[in-house]
Amino acid sequence: MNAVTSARPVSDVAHATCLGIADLSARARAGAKGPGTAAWLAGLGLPLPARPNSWLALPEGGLIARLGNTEYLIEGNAALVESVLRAPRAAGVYPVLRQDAAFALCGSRVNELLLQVCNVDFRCLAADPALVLLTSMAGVGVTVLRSGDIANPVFRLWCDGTYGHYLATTLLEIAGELGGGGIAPDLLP
Amino acid sequence: MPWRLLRFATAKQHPEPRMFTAHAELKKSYDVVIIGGGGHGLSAAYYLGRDHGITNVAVLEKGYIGGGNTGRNTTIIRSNYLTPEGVKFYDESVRLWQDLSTEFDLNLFYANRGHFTLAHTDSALRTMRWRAEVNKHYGVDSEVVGPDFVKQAAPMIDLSCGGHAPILGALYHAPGSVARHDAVAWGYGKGADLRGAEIHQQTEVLGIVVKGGKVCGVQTSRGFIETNKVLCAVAGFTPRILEMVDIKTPLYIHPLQAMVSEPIKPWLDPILVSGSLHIYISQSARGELVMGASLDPYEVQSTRSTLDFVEGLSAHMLDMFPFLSHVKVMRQWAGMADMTPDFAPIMGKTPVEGFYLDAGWGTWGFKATPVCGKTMAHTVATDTPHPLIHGFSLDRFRNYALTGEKGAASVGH
Amino acid sequence: MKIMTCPINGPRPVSEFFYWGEMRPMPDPDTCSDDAWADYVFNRNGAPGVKKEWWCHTASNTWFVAVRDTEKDQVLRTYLYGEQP
Amino acid sequence: MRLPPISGEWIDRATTLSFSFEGKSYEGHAGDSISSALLAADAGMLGRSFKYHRPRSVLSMANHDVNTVCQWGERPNVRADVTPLQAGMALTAVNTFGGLAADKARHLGKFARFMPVGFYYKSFYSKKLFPMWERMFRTLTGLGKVDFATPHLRTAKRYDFCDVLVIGAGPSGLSAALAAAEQGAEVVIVDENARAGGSAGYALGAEAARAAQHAEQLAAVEAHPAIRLLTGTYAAGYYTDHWIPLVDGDVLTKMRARSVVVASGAYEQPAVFHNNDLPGVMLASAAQRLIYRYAVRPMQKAVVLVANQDGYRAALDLAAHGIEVVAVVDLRPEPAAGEAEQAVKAKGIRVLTGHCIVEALPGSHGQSVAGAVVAKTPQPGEMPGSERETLVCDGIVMSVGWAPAANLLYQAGTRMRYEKALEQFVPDTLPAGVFACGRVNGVHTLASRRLDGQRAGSAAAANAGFGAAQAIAVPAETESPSHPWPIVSHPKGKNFVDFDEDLQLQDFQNAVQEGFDNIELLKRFSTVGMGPSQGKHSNMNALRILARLVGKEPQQVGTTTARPFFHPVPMALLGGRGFNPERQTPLQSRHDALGAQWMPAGVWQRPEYYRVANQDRLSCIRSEVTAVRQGLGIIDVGTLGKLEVIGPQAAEFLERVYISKYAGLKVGMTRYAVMCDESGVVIDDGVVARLAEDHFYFTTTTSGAATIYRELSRLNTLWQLDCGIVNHTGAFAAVNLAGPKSREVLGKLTKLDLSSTAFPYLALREGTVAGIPARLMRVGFVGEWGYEIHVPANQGAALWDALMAAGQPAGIRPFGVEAQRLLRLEKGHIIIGQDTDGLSNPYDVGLDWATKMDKPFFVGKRSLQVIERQPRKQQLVGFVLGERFTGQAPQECHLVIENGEIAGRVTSIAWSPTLGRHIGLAFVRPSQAAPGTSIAIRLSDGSTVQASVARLPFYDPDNLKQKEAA
Repeated sequence: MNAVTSARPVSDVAHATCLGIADLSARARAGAKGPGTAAWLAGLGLPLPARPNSWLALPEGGLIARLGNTEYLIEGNAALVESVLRAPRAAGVYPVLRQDAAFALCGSRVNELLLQVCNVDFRCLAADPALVLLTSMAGVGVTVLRSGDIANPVFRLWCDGTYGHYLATTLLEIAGELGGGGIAPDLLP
Repeated sequence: MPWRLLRFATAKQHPEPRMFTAHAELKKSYDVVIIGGGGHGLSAAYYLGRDHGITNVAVLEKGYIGGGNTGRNTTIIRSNYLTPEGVKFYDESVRLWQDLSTEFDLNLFYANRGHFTLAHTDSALRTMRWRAEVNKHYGVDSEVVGPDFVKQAAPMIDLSCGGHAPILGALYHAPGSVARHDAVAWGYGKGADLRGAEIHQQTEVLGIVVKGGKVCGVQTSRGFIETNKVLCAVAGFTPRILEMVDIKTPLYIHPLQAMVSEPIKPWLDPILVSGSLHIYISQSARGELVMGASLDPYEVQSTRSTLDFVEGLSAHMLDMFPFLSHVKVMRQWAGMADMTPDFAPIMGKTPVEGFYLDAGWGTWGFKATPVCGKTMAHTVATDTPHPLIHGFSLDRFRNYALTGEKGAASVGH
Repeated sequence: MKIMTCPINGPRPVSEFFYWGEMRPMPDPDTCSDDAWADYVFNRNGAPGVKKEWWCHTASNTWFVAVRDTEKDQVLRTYLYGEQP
Repeated sequence: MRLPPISGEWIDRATTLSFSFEGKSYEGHAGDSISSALLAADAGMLGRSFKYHRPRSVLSMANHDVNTVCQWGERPNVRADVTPLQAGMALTAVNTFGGLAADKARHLGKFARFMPVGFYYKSFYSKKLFPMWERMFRTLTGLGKVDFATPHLRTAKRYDFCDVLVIGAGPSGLSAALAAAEQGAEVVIVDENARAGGSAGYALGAEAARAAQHAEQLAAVEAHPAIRLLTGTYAAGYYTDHWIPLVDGDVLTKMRARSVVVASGAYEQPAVFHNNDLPGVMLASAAQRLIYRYAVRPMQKAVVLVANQDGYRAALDLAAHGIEVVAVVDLRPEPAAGEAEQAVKAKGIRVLTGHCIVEALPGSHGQSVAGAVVAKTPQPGEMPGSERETLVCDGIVMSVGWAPAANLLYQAGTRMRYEKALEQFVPDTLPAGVFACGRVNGVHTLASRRLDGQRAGSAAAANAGFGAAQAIAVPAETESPSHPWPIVSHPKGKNFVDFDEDLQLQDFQNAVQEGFDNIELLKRFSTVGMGPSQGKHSNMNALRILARLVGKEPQQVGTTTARPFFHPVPMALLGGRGFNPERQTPLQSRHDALGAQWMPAGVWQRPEYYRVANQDRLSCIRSEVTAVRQGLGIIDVGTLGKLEVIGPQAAEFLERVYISKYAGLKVGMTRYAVMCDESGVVIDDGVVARLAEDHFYFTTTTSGAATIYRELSRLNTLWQLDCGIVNHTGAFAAVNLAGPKSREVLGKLTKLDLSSTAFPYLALREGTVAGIPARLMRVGFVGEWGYEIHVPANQGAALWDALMAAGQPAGIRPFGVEAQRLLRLEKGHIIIGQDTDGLSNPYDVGLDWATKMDKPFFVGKRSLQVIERQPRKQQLVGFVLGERFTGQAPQECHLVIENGEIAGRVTSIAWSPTLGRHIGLAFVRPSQAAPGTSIAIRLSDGSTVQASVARLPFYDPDNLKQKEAA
C-alpha cells in the first residue's frame, strides 16, 4: 500500500517548507488490544504510555501509541515489530493486524490544511505533545499525533488502508491549493 | 381577471369575514375533543361535521393552527407507497386533495407536478419496480423510467450526480403534487368552523381523565372539559399526550429539517427525490426551492436547526444541480417527526375506550391530511376503524404484523 | 455543532458519534410473556426527558452511556457502561 | 453625485472601474458598492418591487435592500447595496419584463386594489383553470435567474477555533474585543462590512471628535496580537455549543468559540407613510453610509423625519456635506433636547416637532421624490388632520427607530423582553456563554456602547477561563431611541411595511380581520418577513401594527421565531468541497487494468463485470459464469466484513449473535452464519471459521461490515463476555478462487495438502500461498470447488498477480458481482437485502434449518418463538420458466399474482447459461410453495408469465462438485 505515490507530484523541498505530505504506509507496524495487552507488551520489554490516548517515542526509533484504554499501536524498526508479531499472544490479548495507510504532514501551512478537513482544535496537541487523537478527517476515522519540535511540527496520521487512497487524494488536492504537495519521507523535519 | 378580485376593488370595506370564529370560552362539554390544531386535527373536525353530523367538537391547539408539522413540511403529495395498505390509503387521499380548493373556497395551490424518486443503485431500482408494480395493481399511476426520461423532465440535472451517484432510473409518479401547506390547515379550519366545530388556539392540554378504562374529560390550560371521545393528533407531541393515558407505543421522535432558497425564477417543474443523496426538492409558487433531507440521526424533542444539515444537503444538491452554486439558502427550520419501526402510521382505537390515536406520521403526514381526517372521523363517529386503516392499528406491533413501508429501505450487497 | 463528551476521547463534535437509542433492560426471555417481550422489542419511551442512551464514538469504537435531556438536547453526563453511577 | 473627498471614505478615487447596469455604461471606484456607484452616477431607480413592480432604490445600504438585487451574469440576487463593485460587471435588475425602465409589469401597481393580502387564496383555483393560473404565477414569481452553465464551485470550507468570538465591529464590539483580549483570551471579531467601525464610522453628526475616537479604538484592536479582525465576514447563524458559521466572499468558516459576544447592532426601521418606497426615500443610516463610506450625495434637498437624536445627527451630517435640509420633522411633540437637536436648531434648520410625513410626492414616473407633505402627528390609527404643508425636496431621510439585530441571540435561545422605555426588545435571559452589548442590548448612546462592550467582553473572557468579569455599570438611555408608532394611515394606501413583499398597512388590517390575528399566522398569511430580507425592516412595524389591532402590548404579541440564516448563504459555500469518502480494496488497480466496469456498493466500488472487446454486458457476465463453471474464475471479495473474536468466551459470543450453533464447530472448520435483529428479522449473513478453541474469524456482508462490528462491540460491552472483537475488514485482502481447476492451480502456489481429506469442503487452513501467509477457506457460495483466500492487505496485489499467473494456463477469468450473483442463484443461495426485505424472518426465506431454537439464547430467538407459532405469510422459493421460454422475461420485483391478488414477488431472476433457462427466487404464498406449482408473474406491461416452483438448488443439487469424484 503506497497510497500517495500514484497521485503525488515530484517531492520537493519547497513543499516540505510550505505543506508537505509524506506517505509512511510502508513502515513496519504491529498492534494489539485487550485487557492483557499492557502486561504482554511490558513483558516484551516495551515502554508503555501511561495515559490512554498518549504516545511515546521508542528508544530504537519509532513510537508506541496507546489508543483508548487497552489498544496499542507500535510503529518502528522492522526487527522490533517482527518480535511483537511473533510473540505468542497471551490471555486477554487480541492481535490487531495493522495495514494502515499512514501519513506525515509538515510545513508552515499545515494548520490551514487541518482546519479544512478536521473539526478538532489541534492547539491541544501543541499544549500536550504526548496526546493521541482518534477523530474523523474528511469523513474518515483517523489516529493523529504531533511530533517534531514546537517550531516545525509534524502531524502523523493513520487510517484504515482501504480509505488511504481517498484520504491521500483529498489531502493532496487541498495541499496543492495551499502551495504544498507530496514529499519523500526524508524531507520531513 | 376572476370576478372575485373585482369584489375586492369595489368593496368599501375589505369584504372577507373571519375564517375561524374566535371563542372566548370553552364549553362545559363536547361530543368530541380533538387535541392538535394541525391539518390532521382540523381535517377530522371537518369530516366529523360533514360526514357524520357531529358538530359539538372542540379542537384544542396549544400554539396556533397549522403551526406544527403542517407548516413545516416540504408539501409533497403522492400515493406511490410500497404496501397495499399504504397505496390504497394514500390513493384515496390524492383523490380527496383534488377537490379541496373548491370545497373550501380557498386556493390551496394544489399543483400537479409529477414526482420522481431517483435510483442511484441497482437495489434502489429493484425497490422502485416493486413499488411501481404494487401501485399499478391498485390503479395508481406509477412507472419505472430510465435516465433519459428523467433527463427529459428535468434537462438541467447532472445525471452522474458529480460522478459518485449516477442516476440509473427513477420511479415516476405522475399524480405527485405540492400544495400550499399553511392554507391546508386554514381551509380545514374554515370548513370545520362553518360546520360548528370550535377551534381554540393557545389552549394546552394538561391532562386526560380516564375512569374505568374510559375517557371522561380533558384538563386544559383554560379549564376542564367533559367528553367521552378524544382524538389525539399531535404528531411529535404524541408521546407526551400518551403518557397522560398510560399507553405505550413504538413512537420515537427525531427532528426532520428543511430549508428554502431565496426566490429565483422558476426552472424546476417536477418534484425530485433521491434516497441515496438524501434530497427532496420542489420549487414553490414563490420561486423558492423547498428542500429536505433525511431524519436527524438522534432523538431530539425540539425544533432546533443544525448547520450540518444545510451543509450536507447543499453539497448533495450541487451534485445533482451544479448550477445552483450561487443560489443562496435563505432559511432553515425543523419539525419533530413521530417515527414508527415499520414507517407506517398508527391510527385507530386504543386500549383506552374513547381515546383515538392518529400518530406515527414520520415524514409522510402532510399528504395524508384529507384521508386521515376522513377515516379518523369515521372511526371516532362509529367507534369502528375505517376499512382503509386496518393495516395501521397499534396492536400490529404486539402481533408481529408490521406494515412494511420500511421494507423499501433495505439495502443490498 | 453539538458537543458530545466521550469518556475516553473527550469532547468532540456530535458528528463523530453514533446514536443507538435509549438503554432498555431486556426482560428474561425465558419467563416473560409474549406481550412483555413485544413491548420490549417495539415500544419506546418516546416522551422527552432525561434518558440513559447508548452512544458510540465511531473513530475509536468506544461505546458509552450518555445521560441526556432529549428536550433541551443537553448532555448531563457520560460514562463507560458498568463504571458508574 | 460624488462628493469631494471625505476623511475615512472607503472608495479609492485613483482606481476607476467600468461596469454596466441595464445595458448602460457607468464608472465607479474601487471600494464602491454597486448601489453607491449607481447613485454616484445619479441612476435614480435601481430596481422594481416584487409584486407591483414599483420603482425602488436604496433603503438601507445594509444588506437588506432586496428591491435592488441584481443579476450579475450567472449570479442571481446579488445584493447591490453591499456587493463590492468590480470592473467589468454587467448587471441587470431582476424580475422585470423588458428591462427596468420599460418593465411591462410596471402597471401591476394600478391593480393593487384587486390584489389585497392573500388575494391569490381567494380565486384562481377552478380545477380546469388552475394550471393556467399557476403558469401565470410562475412567470411572475421569483427574482433572479439561474444559469444552467454555472459550474459546481467547490469551496475551501474550513473549521476554526477561538476563545471569544465577537460579532460586530462597531463601537461596542471593538470594546468587547479589546477587553477580552486584555484578559488573555484569543479573540476573533467579525464584521459584515468591508471595514470595521459600524455606525462609529458614519453616524457622526458632523463631529470630528467622534471620528477620531473611533480611529483610535480601531487602531488599538488592529494592533492587538490576540485579536483577529475579520471584515467582510458575517456570522450566518448561531448553532448549539457556540458553533458559528462565518461567511466571507468565498469561504465558510465554522467557528467554535468558548464565548460569544453578540454586538450586532440594530436595523434602522422605516417610517410607514404613503409612497414611502419612492426612490429617494431612505433610512438615515443609508444616507450617512452613502456620504461617509462612498462620498455619494444621496440628494440635494432633504426632509429628515426623526424621532431620536440619531435623526438630528443625520441632519447635521447631511448639512455638513452640502445637502440642504429643508426641515427636520420630529414625530414627537416634545422631544428631549439633546445635543444634536440643539446643533440643528443652532444651524437655523427648520424643526417641525409633533409632525409626521403624510406622504411623499412622486417626481416624474414615480421614480423620484418631489416633495413631502407634512401634518401634525395624529393619534395612532387615525388619519392626519387636513392641515398640511408641502415641503419641496428630492429626498426623504427617516430616522424613527431601531430593531435589534437579535437573530443570533434568538437562535441561541435568548429570552427577550420588550423594554417600554426603549420601545425595543432587549435580551432578558442570555444562554450560558453568550453575551450581548451595544444597540442589540438596548444601549444606544455612543459612550455607553463602548462601556457596554467592555463589560460584555470582560465577562466573555472570564467565561472562557480568562480573568474575572469587570463590574461595569452602563447608564440608562435618556430618550427612547425608537418611536412606538412611526406609522401614518393614508386613504390611498401605498404605505409600505414590508418592501420585499409589497405589503401595505391595510394588508395587515385585512389579515387580522380574516382571523390571522397572532404573529405567526399573520406572518404566514401576509408573508410579512418571509422575503429575502427576512423581516429586518418589516417585522418590528408588523408587530406594532398587530399589537395595536388586537389591543395588546408588543411583549404580549411576541416575535416570530428567528431561524438561520442571518443573511442568505450561497450553496457553494455551504457545500464546500463535498467530501465523499470511498473505500478501495488493495486490488483496485488490478481491476482497472482488466477493464472492470465499476458499480457502487455502499462506500465501496466493486467490479460489476470485466469488459471484453466486442461483447455486450450480458455476454461478458455469462462468459464469466461459464469460466467459473467450466474452468477457473477469481473474484475480489475484500469488501466483505472481516472480524475476529478471541477469548475463552468467543464461542459463547457467536452463539448469542448468530442463529446457528458454533460452540461445537471444530477448529479448522467453517459454518454459514445468519444474524437476526431482536424482532427476528434477518439482517446479515456470513461465514464463521474457527482458528483455535478461543479464536474465530468471521465475515459479514459488504454493506454490513461497519455496522455489524459496531453493534457486536455494543453487545459485548453489555454482555461483558471474556472475549474481544477485532475489525480486520480493511486489513485483509480476500479473493475467491473458484472452479473445477481451482485446486490444481492453487496447488502450484502452496505446500498445503489440498486433498479432500486433508482440506475438506468447509474447512479452513492457514498456510502460505505464493509465499504469502494466508487463511484459506473451502467455501461453495458459487457452487464450485473453490477457496476463499485471505491475506494481509499489503500483499493482496501480489497474491492476485500470482494466482492470475498460475491460472493462466487454466484460462482463469476474473469475475464480477453480477456473475457471482448468477452463480449463487444457480446454487440457490440468497442475498440478504435482495432476497430478504425489512420484515423477512429466517422461516420466510427457508433458513429453518439454520435456526437453532434449542439454543439457550440468541438475538431474535424470543421473537421467533412467537413468529414460529403464527401461520406463515410468505415463503421464498425457487422457480423456473419453461425451457423454451422466449418472450419478455420477468424482472426482479415483478409481482406474483394469484386470483387477481398480490401473492408475492420475484426477488432474483436471471437466464442461467449453465441450465439454459430462466431461474429465479420469489416470495409466494405458502400454499404455492410446493415444487411443481405453477405461479403467474405479472410484467410491467400487465401481461403474465407462467413459471413453476422448483426445488433448490437449481445447480448441482447433491453438491457433487464439492466431492472428490467431481
